[in-house]
Amino acid sequence: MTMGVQEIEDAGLILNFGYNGADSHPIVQRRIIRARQKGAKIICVDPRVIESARIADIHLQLKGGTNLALVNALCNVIYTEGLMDEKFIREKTTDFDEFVEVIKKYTPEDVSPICRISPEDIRKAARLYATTKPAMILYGMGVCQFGQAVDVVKTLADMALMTGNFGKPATGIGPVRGQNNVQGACDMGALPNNYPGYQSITDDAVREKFEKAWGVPLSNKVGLPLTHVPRRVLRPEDPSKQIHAYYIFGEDPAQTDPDINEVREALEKCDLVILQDIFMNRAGQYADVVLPSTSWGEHEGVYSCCDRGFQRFHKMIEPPEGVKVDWQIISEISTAMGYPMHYNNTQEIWDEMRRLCPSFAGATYEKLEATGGVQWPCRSEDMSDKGTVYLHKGKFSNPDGKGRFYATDWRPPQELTDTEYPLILNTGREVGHYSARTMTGNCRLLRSLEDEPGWVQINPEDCLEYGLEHGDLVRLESRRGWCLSRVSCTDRTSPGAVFMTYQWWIGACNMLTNPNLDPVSNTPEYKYCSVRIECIEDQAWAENYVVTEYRRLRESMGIDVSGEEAAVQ
Amino acid sequence: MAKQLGAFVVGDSDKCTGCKACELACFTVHNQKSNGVGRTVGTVSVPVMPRLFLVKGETFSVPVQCKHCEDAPCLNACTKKAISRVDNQVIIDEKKCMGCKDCMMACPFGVIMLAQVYDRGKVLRQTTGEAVKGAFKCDLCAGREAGPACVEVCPHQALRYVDPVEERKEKMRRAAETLAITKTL
Amino acid sequence: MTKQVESICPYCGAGCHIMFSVDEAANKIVDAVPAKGRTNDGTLCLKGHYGWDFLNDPQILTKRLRHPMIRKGGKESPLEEVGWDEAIHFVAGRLTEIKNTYGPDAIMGTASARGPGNEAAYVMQKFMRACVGTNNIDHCARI
Amino acid sequence: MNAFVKGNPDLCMGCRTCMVACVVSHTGRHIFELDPDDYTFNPKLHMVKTRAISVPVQCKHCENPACMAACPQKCIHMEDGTVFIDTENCIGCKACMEACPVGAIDMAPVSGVYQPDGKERYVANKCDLCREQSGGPACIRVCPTEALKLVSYEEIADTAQERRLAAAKANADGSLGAAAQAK
Repeated sequence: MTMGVQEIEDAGLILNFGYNGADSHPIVQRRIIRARQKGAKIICVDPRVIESARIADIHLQLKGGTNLALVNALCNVIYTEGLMDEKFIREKTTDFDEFVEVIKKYTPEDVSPICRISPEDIRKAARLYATTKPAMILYGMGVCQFGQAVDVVKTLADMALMTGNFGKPATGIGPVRGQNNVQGACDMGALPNNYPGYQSITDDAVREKFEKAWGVPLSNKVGLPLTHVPRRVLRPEDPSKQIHAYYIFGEDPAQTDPDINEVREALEKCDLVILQDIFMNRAGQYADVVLPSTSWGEHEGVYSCCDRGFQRFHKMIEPPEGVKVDWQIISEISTAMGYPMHYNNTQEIWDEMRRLCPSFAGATYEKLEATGGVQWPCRSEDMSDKGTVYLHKGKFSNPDGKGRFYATDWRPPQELTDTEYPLILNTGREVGHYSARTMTGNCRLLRSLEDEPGWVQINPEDCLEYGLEHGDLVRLESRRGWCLSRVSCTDRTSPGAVFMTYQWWIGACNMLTNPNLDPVSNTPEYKYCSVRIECIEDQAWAENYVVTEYRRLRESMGIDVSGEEAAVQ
Repeated sequence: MAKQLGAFVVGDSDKCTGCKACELACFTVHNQKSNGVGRTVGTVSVPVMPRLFLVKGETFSVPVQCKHCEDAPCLNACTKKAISRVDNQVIIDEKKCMGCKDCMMACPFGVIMLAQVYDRGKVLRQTTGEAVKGAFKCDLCAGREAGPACVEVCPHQALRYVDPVEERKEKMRRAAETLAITKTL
Repeated sequence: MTKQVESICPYCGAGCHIMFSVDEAANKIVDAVPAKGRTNDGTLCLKGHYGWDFLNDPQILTKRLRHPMIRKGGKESPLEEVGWDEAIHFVAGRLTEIKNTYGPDAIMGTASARGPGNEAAYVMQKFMRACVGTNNIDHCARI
Repeated sequence: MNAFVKGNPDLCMGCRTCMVACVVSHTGRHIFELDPDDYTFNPKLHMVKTRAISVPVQCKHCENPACMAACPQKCIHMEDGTVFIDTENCIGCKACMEACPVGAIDMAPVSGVYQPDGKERYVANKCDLCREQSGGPACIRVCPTEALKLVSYEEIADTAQERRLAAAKANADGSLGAAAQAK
């Protein structure tokens, strides 16, 4: 995020594009609600009526899979109606003309049938965004989990560039990063193309710095994104590029990757699968070796929260017998493989990393402790450097210090609906549970609030057509697999579009999702695939299946289910 | 989803005129097969015993009948286990009843009565000759296609078949909409 | 006696500060109340308030892993508990064997975007790059 | 007069932290002391989500409560500004549930207590303003957006008075025409 979470409530306008704060980050949604209370305008773009849409001035309820067409049209209106910040464009940006060539073609009238939004609403939204200052854009997986994700992110940034909404308080564009340390994992270089601090592995000078620091030559070949692993195990185009070992540390690809059937097949076939985690999870059933590590609360370190905030977290309880801290396990394996790695504590690791990353260098443990946390970049260790609340002040990080415009044509998602699979499936988060659910699934209260098989949101018109009642169990199928779910009859989703959350084992929507990837980010198209619904005549059988199958899966995870009574009649 | 709570019939004293059509319908429907009670005159061969009871006060009149309680005192009290739950509705198996009257005493609504049991117009006799008596109450016309006869026959629609879970959802939705109006405070 | 520790919620990216009370003798967390963090400003959501049973391994959904385990008889055989030395050397041996047979790029590693934290992610990517010799390191920001 | 908790759909985001807080508060024990096996999840307020609204709905603690009148067991009482159900004598007859126009009462199981036919005992369940807990209604305390508010009759009456004043002033300004506003 270019801005800080605390800035959200000071925005004059929030463009809430493909982001559902209420379910992903209730405390960030709090800021959006406070902004609204303080008079901010809100434009919400989402195929469903999410919480932000409910309180928005304008809700563009677009058809799924048409993001770029809409953003191009919004840019078109800002350009044709001359609502731009000409001075900012002249002084602070490049490639504006090439950008205009593309968006010229996307008039609201052309785009309206694609997005199913009236031209007037597109014009109204564009004008509101362009003329209300300061304006910020918040986006989430509704943008990223598409085949054309990176293009939409760049074109959204174009909107901010056109209107000078950068480098000032409460402006900019922000992907609200999902998990507690997903920003941190990127910061630390757990990416196939970047060292820590977003330093590219193909930059010779940078690579030499790391080679000198780590004392070994380093490869400059961009590595594999994890979404390519199933293909590289099962059907490598080039046998020499086949993956034979998969070291899964703190993840559950067998639950949260798309097309789980393919993932499970790959895990079965892969020669060596290592799982290092705190809980047995679905991938663990395919692991050749399992390494138990300490849980949150049993070790310390630094997390990066969604707006680049480094924050210290602390050890509070001793871990159970036989469990080791993650970095200790990895160091021991490394040493046993001939590359000695030894640290006494996390501060040593953190300081080693800081010396290699100029933009993080100033974030000492002392400073994090004293201030409660700093948003990077924070370059000087001096206490006066309290980090950076918002980015791009004065200039952009490109070599010429300018923001670069970028535009391209919209293309539809890969797997369109047809007569055989007539419904669009959109997937997302459950507010009361978290990701693979190995933590919240073990919390009795959160489990009582919501449990298997989870819900599938279906519009009342579709419910009527399929003869479904609220609460019925139903079977959903795609080209890749099937699962059961419980019908939530709601007009918050449009006719022809259904929505599921991905936390569930029985209602495992990732049995259905399409692994089609964005060519640049390699993120799968979770938000759009085509499915069909099959009503279940024998609801008693279905209710029984949910209970017994859930018990069987828990038993396969080593849970003693003997005490549980017989299935529901 | 499986039905969670028992349904029941409730009267609206504003609409009820005390005409007792409901009582007659209830008696007729429960004695058609067993005692040949038809719709025309002359087929009433047994005493009229309805399972809902019209009550008239100075300022009100409304029938009262079983609520099919979720923690039913009659079911809990019946040592013979003649009262059980069928699809969440509390049903008395009149063949098992010994006539001990515990359920009558337990029911706070007073809607369980004891009466002679008739078959094909004649009272059933015990081995020693006394009449067989059994407890009986509203069974929501279990198995009757059109549902409770009293609700169907009431000329003023004063009786309503209540599915408490569904009705509650509707009432909560309306209450939520009210909160959108009163949010200014 | 309980100790007060201000730490960060393990769930979403909002990075809420929480004030924990820790009973050190019983080795248990006994209270969790919102703290005045930059992003949460004294508030929490339902996970921050009530998502704590997992710490005591109640085994409702999955079990806490407590011992290294290896499927000695291949993919179909059950996981058997082993000591740490055996597990470390089994992993190191098999990875080295695969690295020598198929090259470092035949090995894929993930870091975690969750509990382990930045330091563990740094060590994991350093392990994949400096020790294994490949840039095949990723994590679930991707998905 | 009775007070009650009122939700504001403009502030609510439907996260249901209030519902979980309600359950924990009524166990009388802290989340960390809570034995996961000996309580039932019976929140006394429930989230309602329509297309345009998300807000929890709970008891309004009416001044002439239909539930209190309908209860054959006289379990429902009105005491120190609260309408509450003493479920000890409750038989789950649902008269109160049917009588309540707001839908604020549902039936909840009592954990570990069974009827002769094996079914768990069900009793009436509704908001009691956390009368036995300190610190007032738990739902209000945990709501991250302060969408829930304890409203007293006095506050409503004061607001009514302010509105009357404003209305009278507007009336006066209106009748004098533009001249009045110019002053």
